[in-house]
Amino acid sequence: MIKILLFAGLQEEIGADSLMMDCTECTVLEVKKYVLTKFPLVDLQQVITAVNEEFSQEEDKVISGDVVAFLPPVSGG
Amino acid sequence: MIKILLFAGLQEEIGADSLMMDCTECTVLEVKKYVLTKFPLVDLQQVITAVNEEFSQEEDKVISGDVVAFLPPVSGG
Amino acid sequence: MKSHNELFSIIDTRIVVEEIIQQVKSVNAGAVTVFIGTVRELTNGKRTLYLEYQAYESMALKKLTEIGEEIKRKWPATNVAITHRIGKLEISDIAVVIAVSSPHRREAYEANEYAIERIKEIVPIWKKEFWDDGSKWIGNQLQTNSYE
Amino acid sequence: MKSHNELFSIIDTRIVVEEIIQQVKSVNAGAVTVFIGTVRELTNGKRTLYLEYQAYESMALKKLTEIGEEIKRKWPATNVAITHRIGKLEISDIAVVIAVSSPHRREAYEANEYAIERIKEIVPIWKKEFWDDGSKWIGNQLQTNSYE
Repeated sequence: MIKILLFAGLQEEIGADSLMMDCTECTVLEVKKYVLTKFPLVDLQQVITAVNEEFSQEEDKVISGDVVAFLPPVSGG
Repeated sequence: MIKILLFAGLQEEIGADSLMMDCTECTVLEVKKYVLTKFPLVDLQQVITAVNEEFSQEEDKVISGDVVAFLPPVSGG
Repeated sequence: MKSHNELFSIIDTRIVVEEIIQQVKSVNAGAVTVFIGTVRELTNGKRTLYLEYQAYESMALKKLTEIGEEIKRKWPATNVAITHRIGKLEISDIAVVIAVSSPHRREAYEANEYAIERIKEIVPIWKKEFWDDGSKWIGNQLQTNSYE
Repeated sequence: MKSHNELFSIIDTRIVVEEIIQQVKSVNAGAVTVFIGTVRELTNGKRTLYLEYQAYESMALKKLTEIGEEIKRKWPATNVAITHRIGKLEISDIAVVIAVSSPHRREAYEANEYAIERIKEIVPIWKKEFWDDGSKWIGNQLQTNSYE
């Protein structure tokens, strides 16, 4: 199982701060596609991802137990 | 009479924080020369002057009652 | 709640500027620069009632710490401390404080400004603005500008 | 002794940073930058025991006020406050605090750095350094460099 974290506007759109995805090994792109399949109205174009708190690329591998965060454009400071 | 204010190293070299000069109208240059006549060992080359709290040039006029300050290079901040 | 990693903190209570300054004090410092980001009332002519900040806390703390390491590499003589507040903030409340000490002032200014730029680039913290006619999560400030 | 002109002060007691920050607070400010000039122990490898600052007080206050006016002309949306301490200062004591608030951070950094540069140019304040083998009035810092 992979844990998907959601933040800010994305969290409100989806109505949850995290999701679970059943996979033992997949790519970040597959995680994104999974979310888009379940929530087709959500726009992930500006969202970047982090795997285990480190920025990641779409081709990066994810294994069971990893935490994938979906990060809308940040606005701290 | 003109009041001459001295600061920092200049004040210590001359041994006074102010001097009086008897003149009804003269120039800043004349005030400088007066001080150099009384204290020939003092170096005024880096000293700039202010008349009544405003930076002044050597040719500026000074009249009785004015305050002429001799300012060594500043080091505030 | 106060999750902190010595010099880098995310807190949900009022930031005390003096505490952050104390964290960078050093007998070798001749200069300390402090940046205080506050909630202002008007943004693009619109009146803000209050803000809400949300963080991906563990990653935000990690990224703040990384910014500190970047600064140490670029300006080795500096000390840096950063605290960001999250939760509900009212007008004039302090959202972030960055303190940098250095023997010389130039580095203290440069490193401080570098820190706020990097925070806006890589630290996962989000701001929601509340007006009397609605609210919105703010994104992409570096491009679309709001508070910089 | 505290001779002050609202936002610009020369004092001979401890500077409280928070007070200077309060002087520039505004609901329109999104950024406050603070510069704190402190007495550092080592300058050019020499150990300072303490410093003494002297001012031509009335003129120094006038020049600080002028610097504030210059900043208002260059960056109209800013608020500025400056306090300089005189008398005897120990290591780590604060000699000067400059606070600038602004809607946007760029101006707050720029105006703050401008203020310290101008102080070192035109404000009649002098520093005497005391070491264990002597003392010296410091001059001309902008050229010969010591604390910048």
